[in-house]
Amino acid sequence: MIALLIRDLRLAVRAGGGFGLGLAFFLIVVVLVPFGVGPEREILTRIAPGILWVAALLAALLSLDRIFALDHEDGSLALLATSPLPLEGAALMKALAHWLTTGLPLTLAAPALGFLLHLAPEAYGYLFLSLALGTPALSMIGTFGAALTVGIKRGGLLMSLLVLPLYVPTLIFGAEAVRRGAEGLATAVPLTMLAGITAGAFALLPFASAAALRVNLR
Amino acid sequence: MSIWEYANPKKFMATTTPVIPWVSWASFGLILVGLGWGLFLTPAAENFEHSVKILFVHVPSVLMAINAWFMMLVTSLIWLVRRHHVSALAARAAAPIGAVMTLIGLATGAIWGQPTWGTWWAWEPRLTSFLILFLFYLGYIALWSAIEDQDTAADLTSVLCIVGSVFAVLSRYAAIFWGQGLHQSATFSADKETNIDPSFWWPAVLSMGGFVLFFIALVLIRTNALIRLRRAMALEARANRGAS
Amino acid sequence: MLDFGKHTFHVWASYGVTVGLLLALIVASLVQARAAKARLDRAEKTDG
Amino acid sequence: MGYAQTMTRLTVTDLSCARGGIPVLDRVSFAVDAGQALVLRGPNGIGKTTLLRTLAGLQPALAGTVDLPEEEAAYASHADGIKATLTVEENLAFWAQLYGSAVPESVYDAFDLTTLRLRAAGTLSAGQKRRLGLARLGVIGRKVLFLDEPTVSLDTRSVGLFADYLRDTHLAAGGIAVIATHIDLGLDAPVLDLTPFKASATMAGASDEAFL
Repeated sequence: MIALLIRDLRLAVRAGGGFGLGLAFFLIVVVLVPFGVGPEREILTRIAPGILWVAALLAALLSLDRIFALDHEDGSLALLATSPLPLEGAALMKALAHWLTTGLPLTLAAPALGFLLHLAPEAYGYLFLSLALGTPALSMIGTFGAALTVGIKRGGLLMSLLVLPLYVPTLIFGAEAVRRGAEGLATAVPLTMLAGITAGAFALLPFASAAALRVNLR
Repeated sequence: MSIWEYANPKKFMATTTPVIPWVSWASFGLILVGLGWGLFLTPAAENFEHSVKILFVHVPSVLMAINAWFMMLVTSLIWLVRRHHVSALAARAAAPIGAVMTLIGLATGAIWGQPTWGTWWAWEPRLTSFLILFLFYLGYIALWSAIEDQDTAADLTSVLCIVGSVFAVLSRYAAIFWGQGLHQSATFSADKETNIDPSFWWPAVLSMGGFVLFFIALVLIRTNALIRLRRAMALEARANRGAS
Repeated sequence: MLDFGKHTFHVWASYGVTVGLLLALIVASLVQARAAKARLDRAEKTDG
Repeated sequence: MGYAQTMTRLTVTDLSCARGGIPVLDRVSFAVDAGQALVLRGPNGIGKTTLLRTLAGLQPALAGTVDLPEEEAAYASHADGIKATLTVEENLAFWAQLYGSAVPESVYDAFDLTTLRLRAAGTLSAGQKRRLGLARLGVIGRKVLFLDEPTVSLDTRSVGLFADYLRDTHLAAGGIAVIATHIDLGLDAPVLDLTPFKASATMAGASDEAFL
């Protein structure tokens, strides 16, 4: 299992931009928002949690379709299927690799970008915590979407249509946790729900992804 | 003769084709009577006046939107377990109907709420969760048409339907939780017949029955169409194979 | 036109939308059904 | 690198398989003993690749059974799963680690990769990439190999190298190989022509069969 994770991380780094790509996209989206919404401090402060979360979500989505597509094209997906590593494990490792190259950098960088949007001081801790809890779910759900559409030519757009509705609960609880944190309200409920969804995703989706991969390999 | 007998497409088509006209006319009649009664014979409710009549279309469509997805879930499971083509095609046939029902529910819900909210759309928890359900329907329908091989499409859409159902329920709670953020509590939630007094009961039940029969009739029509399409493709493929 | 008091427009609008969408769905389904039947007849004819 | 000398044996009885939902092969039967190879022949499109994928477990068979030692199958096709940005060594190390074994030094000589060891796989020629793909088989230590046109884009010297590896290392140690190829590998292996097993156009089992 770990062998696949290490190989994917090495590939991401070697391919250049592995870590930076998602991060750069995240930065661009966050920088674009004030141009669209205007520089007023009150507006930005109020929408900062939502913007940071939506930007994180889109950045995760951006780098998803490469997860299985590359392996499918060069045949290593079929070879993986006949290896002792079960496809469920492969899907899990792919999700973890995606999180390490996209979700984790986002979580670390988000507070720094909070300043650009005048994020309320109390919210930084909650922003980091909610992203840390939520981005793994984005990667796992995304891996499921990628597994579903691996065989489809130009399946990237379709995958976004399939994955974005599945992101809604994570987005709602994630952004809500930060917004309530910013206003000093209790954040226990959204954070626990967020963690619950992530745990549920990692319990259910590797099996669904493996089933989808097996169908696509047929 | 177990019910799995109907899994054979030709047998399914043979038995359902004569039934379709009856179900169609019955649903047309029920809807006509139900909505007619609701529109013209019921008094104005105390504080909603006549806008309560919108409920006669809003409630059935909303219920059918949920039941259609549930039916798709059941048929997807039947396909994955028993590999019966008819159930996979029935799921594909039901999806557009469910999507339209969700659309109707959204439209009528927005119109129903407009006088109270003062705007045509409010991110009220119930309407929001139906908007999310509509996105699930779109994804499901799009996945079916994106895959050439019919059996692969059936398998993948079934997996999507199962995972989608789990997330649809999650979205429902997320929307309710998120809706409370709106400082205006849901003044009314247009909940089912429970808060409708007896004089409205009959038209509501009739139109509900009409919508259910409508759904059944249209699913049968669309499933048979898909079966014929699949049979035509199979014959064409065999002809090509024979020729090559 | 029957008057439903303050909400006349709303009631008729919601019924209009409902009937309109249902009709669109029925027409689309019937068109698809007829096309499928035609294609099947052609396939069965050539199949001989 | 010898395998345990348990009696590995591959028996295939009445195997029917389909491609894209349409049956291509009907009731294929054969057996291969330890230390033996079998060459599959037949016109293009007869179903050699489909048969090999079914034997390797990549797709379910329509009917029939495949008996082979548990967890001993390995598959290699034209697409040899090489990552361009990884070096030859890293590619092999990954597959070895995945299969829980180590990269034997002998594999570099057997496939003439010693000089290319630290080169990124992307910079290799087609023939060198092919040799790296085949070297993977030497690394994963699987006894039953299903090979689909393994010698494509290999020059005669490399074909000889591969044939030697198969004969002297894999088969000699009790391994089994089923190879779809048109090139004579110099192995004194029986040849199975798949033409007689071609599925008839109206054979049952097509995924659309329920609709016909």
